[in-house]
Amino acid sequence: MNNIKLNKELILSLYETMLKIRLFEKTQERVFKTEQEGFTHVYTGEEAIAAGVCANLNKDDYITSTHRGHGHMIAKGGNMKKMMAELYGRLTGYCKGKSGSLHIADFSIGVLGANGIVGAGIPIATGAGYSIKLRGTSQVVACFFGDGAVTQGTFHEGVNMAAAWNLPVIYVIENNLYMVGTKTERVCKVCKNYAVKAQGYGMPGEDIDGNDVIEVYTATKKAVERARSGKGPALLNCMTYRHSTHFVGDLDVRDKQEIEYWKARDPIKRIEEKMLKEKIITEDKIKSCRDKIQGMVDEAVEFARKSPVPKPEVALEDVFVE
Amino acid sequence: MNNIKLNKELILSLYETMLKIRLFEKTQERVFKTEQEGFTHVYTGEEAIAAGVCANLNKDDYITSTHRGHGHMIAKGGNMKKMMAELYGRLTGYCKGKSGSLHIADFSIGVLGANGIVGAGIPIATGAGYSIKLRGTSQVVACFFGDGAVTQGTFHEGVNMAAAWNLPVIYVIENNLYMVGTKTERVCKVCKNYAVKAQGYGMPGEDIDGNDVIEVYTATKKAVERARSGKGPALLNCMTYRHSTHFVGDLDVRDKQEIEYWKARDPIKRIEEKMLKEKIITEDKIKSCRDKIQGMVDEAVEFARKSPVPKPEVALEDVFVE
Amino acid sequence: MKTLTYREAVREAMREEMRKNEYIFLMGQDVGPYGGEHRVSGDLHSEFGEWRVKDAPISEQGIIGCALGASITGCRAIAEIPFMDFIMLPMDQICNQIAKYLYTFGGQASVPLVIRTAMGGYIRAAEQHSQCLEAWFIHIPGLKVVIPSTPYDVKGLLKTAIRDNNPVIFVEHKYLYGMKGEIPEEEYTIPLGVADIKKEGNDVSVIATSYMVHKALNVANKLEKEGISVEVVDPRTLVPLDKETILKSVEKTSRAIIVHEAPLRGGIGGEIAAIIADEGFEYLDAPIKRIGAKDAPIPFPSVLEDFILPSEVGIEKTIKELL
Amino acid sequence: MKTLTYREAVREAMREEMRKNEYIFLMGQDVGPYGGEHRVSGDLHSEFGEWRVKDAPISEQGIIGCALGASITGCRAIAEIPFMDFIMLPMDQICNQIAKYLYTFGGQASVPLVIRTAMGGYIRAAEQHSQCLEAWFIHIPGLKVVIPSTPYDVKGLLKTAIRDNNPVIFVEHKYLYGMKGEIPEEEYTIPLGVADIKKEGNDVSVIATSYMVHKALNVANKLEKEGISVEVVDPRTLVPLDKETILKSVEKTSRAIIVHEAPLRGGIGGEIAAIIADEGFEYLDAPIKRIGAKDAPIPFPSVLEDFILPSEVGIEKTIKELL
Ligand SMILES: Cc1ncc(C[n+]2csc(CCOP(=O)(O)OP(=O)(O)O)c2C)c(N)n1
Ligand SMILES: Cc1ncc(C[n+]2csc(CCOP(=O)(O)OP(=O)(O)O)c2C)c(N)n1
Ligand SMILES: [Mg+2]
Ligand SMILES: [Mg+2]
Repeated sequence: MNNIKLNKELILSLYETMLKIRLFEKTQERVFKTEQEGFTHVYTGEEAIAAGVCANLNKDDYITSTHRGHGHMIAKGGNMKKMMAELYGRLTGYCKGKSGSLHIADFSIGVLGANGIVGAGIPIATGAGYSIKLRGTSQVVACFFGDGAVTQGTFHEGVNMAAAWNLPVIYVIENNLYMVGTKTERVCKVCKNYAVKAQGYGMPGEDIDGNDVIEVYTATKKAVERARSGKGPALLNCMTYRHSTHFVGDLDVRDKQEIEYWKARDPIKRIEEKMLKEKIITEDKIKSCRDKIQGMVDEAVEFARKSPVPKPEVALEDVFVE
Repeated sequence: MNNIKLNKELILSLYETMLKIRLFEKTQERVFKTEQEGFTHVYTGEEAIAAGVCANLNKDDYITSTHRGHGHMIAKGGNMKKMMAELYGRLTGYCKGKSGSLHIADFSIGVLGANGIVGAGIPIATGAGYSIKLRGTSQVVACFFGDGAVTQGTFHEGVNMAAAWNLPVIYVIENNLYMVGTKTERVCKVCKNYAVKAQGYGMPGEDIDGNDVIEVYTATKKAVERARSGKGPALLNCMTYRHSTHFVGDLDVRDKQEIEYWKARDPIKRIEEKMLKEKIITEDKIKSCRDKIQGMVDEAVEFARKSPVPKPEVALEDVFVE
Repeated sequence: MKTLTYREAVREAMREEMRKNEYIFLMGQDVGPYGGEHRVSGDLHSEFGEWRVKDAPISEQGIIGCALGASITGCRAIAEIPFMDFIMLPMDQICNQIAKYLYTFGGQASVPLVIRTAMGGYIRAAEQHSQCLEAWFIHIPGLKVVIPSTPYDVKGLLKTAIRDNNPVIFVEHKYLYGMKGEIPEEEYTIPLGVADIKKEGNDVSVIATSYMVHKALNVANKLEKEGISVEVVDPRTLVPLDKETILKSVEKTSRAIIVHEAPLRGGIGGEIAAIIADEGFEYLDAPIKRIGAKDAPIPFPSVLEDFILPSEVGIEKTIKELL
Repeated sequence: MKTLTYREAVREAMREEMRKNEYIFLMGQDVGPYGGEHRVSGDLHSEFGEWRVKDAPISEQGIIGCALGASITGCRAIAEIPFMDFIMLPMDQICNQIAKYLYTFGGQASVPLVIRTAMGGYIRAAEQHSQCLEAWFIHIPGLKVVIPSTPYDVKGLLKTAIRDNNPVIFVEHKYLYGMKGEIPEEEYTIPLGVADIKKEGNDVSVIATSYMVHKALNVANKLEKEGISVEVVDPRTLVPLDKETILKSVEKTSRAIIVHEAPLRGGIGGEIAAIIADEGFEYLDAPIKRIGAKDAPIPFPSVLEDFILPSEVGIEKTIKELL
């Protein structure tokens, strides 16, 4: 596979992943309001990043995820039923229904966990990289986090260690310009061209269009190959924008024009247009693809709804293991 | 005063400050072993940094200091008697003898405190900068810390905030290549040219010869002028080397040749040679200067020795203020 | 009298104090135009502007360190950590720096700052957004710890905390933000170190904090109809602790139950129980009981969260077992 | 039997376990060629090499996060935080991440790691290098907490901790590192959750931890000559806590004193006192007493430090007052 021209199957599969995330999240936004408890952060608008990054990963590669983590799970091959059941707080969910939207993980496919503490996953990803080095495998780690997380000390500490020791970790910034209701540029002078920070740690960094799945894919590919061959980590700063409010139900303080600007750059619309133009797909196929995936999502919702609520005593399980 | 050629008085005063530090520390190394309790870290070899930086500061400017903080105090105009009394744990010391070598401060001259936690002073300095902005004065802050402290999350967080908000803080790295017994390059890929990190925060940074007091002075002058005029912080990476072990009595794991290399670049020897060459000073004057300062140090030791030990109940004072 | 929510009472306390002293500032994530994670700061940014109501990066160590640096150089900081769970990040700044600054430097500089944070569960926010950690802070000499349970208390205590020349950990409760209460029109403050007997009673003393005060009151009101007279004591501040009021109550009732939301083990219930078991030993007619969260992190769905956290049913049961 | 120092016993435990399992590694500042801040790791770097004995940057959050990430992906980390005061920096990684990982993800991944840290004063190291913070960790469900007082205990307990599939906060004591004790030649382990009666006695139970065990023993031995029979109970692990042994001792003596080095307020003494005041209430003939550090940070010179920290004189006085 060459660097710029990806083959048709790959593009289709990237597209399908993005669509899965989109339809899962659109459905989640809807069902959350009436059927779930707690809080939920959705990933709509940022799908190209999870899809483009994870397409480069093997099943036994690791990722660490964030509060906005559903997309990462799906892109890494997570089971939508178990995900949705978790969001509903059901026993069949990934975490027995204990932890909900903020805390999904699937260790069987290398998803080492979403995290409610901004930036906390970064040194954990570094540790997974350390473990790969110590165990001598050729796995890699992709570590997802937001532009806000870059202002955490954990970013600095975790990335520095990986760079110092050439650990196989790809640090992926999902740079959506905001941290909750505050524009990141208000608290961070360098925040759109984060790649420059990589130099300060002695590792490669790239600023990329995070709404272009092919750009994300190819940049990650380079970084993953480098990491697998023992050359160390890289930083990918993926510019993007969330379509939703920070969490479902939050107020939106963002500029209308800014929202319009970015919605016009919707990563899914963009790949659909490209595929249509390059005759990789037809309008019909798009529709059937959407229908098929929506069917999967609906099934997941049904599964969740029908699943049992945990008994109260489940709350005392898993404090310690034997 | 032009940029490169400093006037004679200034050079002499920089020299005198360095000498004060050197002789204080050499004496401290000696008396510590038999007359004091606790631990002490001395500043020998790094005098050009404190002297060059603080010569640019007014009395009401602030500094934050480190575990290796005696030099900062002296350069900012600290009282040697009160310092020495503190090191001896005497009631006449800066902190009533409570805190010793690791924790000297003099708020009356803007020394906001040495710190036993590596890197912890960095956000505190940022906060002093914030206070200057809020109160609308033209003060500045100089924040001292080691090359090891750069690997702390507090460095990242504190510097980012100052850069984002154009706070008047000069971050001064005393880059002596080591963090206790570990060479910093073992845990940090970029560690000799730390200035590159400044770009990642959107502020100026400079790598300088920290054993050349005139270079330190002029680089700081630029940064201080910039900060006073509201243009924001700067990072100065001053390369240096400590003559002593990490703390007095510690083992030395450093390479003999490396030690020799750096001792040949002793900042005090260098300025003496320069002054002699440029006829700013004579050998006689050097000797009399040394004698005078050693006399001051000896007086400080005498003062400390004669000062009263605090009563046990002093240990319960200052937990809260009225 | 007027009616305010707990949230509004906090905001009003800040507004009144900030109007009086131009060197007081509030810093925290999203406290600015957005109005605060829990909408506590509200319109303060529009009244006081950018430098007095400052949006911070996601740098908890930076925020607290900055608050410290400003507070030793002529300002008074109020720092907001919107979920007490996040306070784990700046523990060094709080407990190694702020708590010890005055002491370490021999009294040279006081640290007049308030760290406002919101603890507590019952909001389905899961393991990392529900914790109560007040017990950690009472263990560190040099910090005052305030934990108000009503709009009236929160306003009066916050004003006192802001004026205090010492660092104060000010622990609000997320579930209480929406609770309404009566507040005097005129200005008032409440001193630190004075407990409040929220309900008088003779049969048993229930010492409860924060949201648990309301649960205890509900139970007390219910049991009153059954002829059981419960005294509910709200310490309001943990450091300083008004142990006289607690001991006097136990002297009267001869029975003590301590209720807090934090996990039982290592919670403030141990401290209070130990004080009673020492200084009030002779008053006791029965074992001292503690109620706190069960030994697990806090799961998110109501069925599980309500099982872990203290409940009115549980408080009632313990009272009845003790009598 | 052989004689080892506490320091050597720690090192031997690590060495033996590391020889058995190549995925165990030690990470911390200066643990490598330098041999450790307290010279505990010693020659381990030369035996096990760069990746198994890893010098870390001054990044406590990074170190602990790294230990976590490695321990959920097939390794077992031992992380060293040489002064317990510094553990304030990685509190989030320890208490929000490590403690909750197994639980939050519904049992998917256990976290087999040990955080070794050294607490304690009496070494003239001042406010930020002398603290004891074990009480914080017992408050967080999901962590085990071990606090050994002798070379024999520290070796046996550390081996168990390393083999445990749960996260363990392993609290050594700086003052004890040089203390010598007898260690069997053959391999042994000590289970977590089993207290040790360091000295039997009938008149009063002194429950003491870490270095305080030795102070209590000195006092007990002295008082024995005066005809006072003191039982010294060392819980050895705080989570799990062997409350049966403690309660049984109090049942026998009817009097309890808890001694720890950490500040009294909010310390583990409260927890233990509260357990006794509840479950052992009927055994008690006297108030429960606690001894801990006075309410101040820890100053450096001996005259001040010794005044703040618990002393044998103080323990003796309290025992005599209680009898
Ligand atoms: C340590 C910590 N501080 C604050 C928060 C509250 N919080 C949750 S999400 C968020 C913003 C995160 O911004 P970013 O990393 O850019 O991710 P995004 O939400 O934009 O995807 C904040 C401040 C938190 N969860 N953890
Ligand atoms: C948070 C923290 N971690 C570890 C230590 C132990 N320690 C004391 S000094 C030091 C090395 C500091 O290195 P650097 O910042 O380069 O300063 P230098 O001693 O070289 O002047 C370390 C690790 C500490 N005091 N604080
Ligand atoms: Mg963002
Ligand atoms: Mg150094």
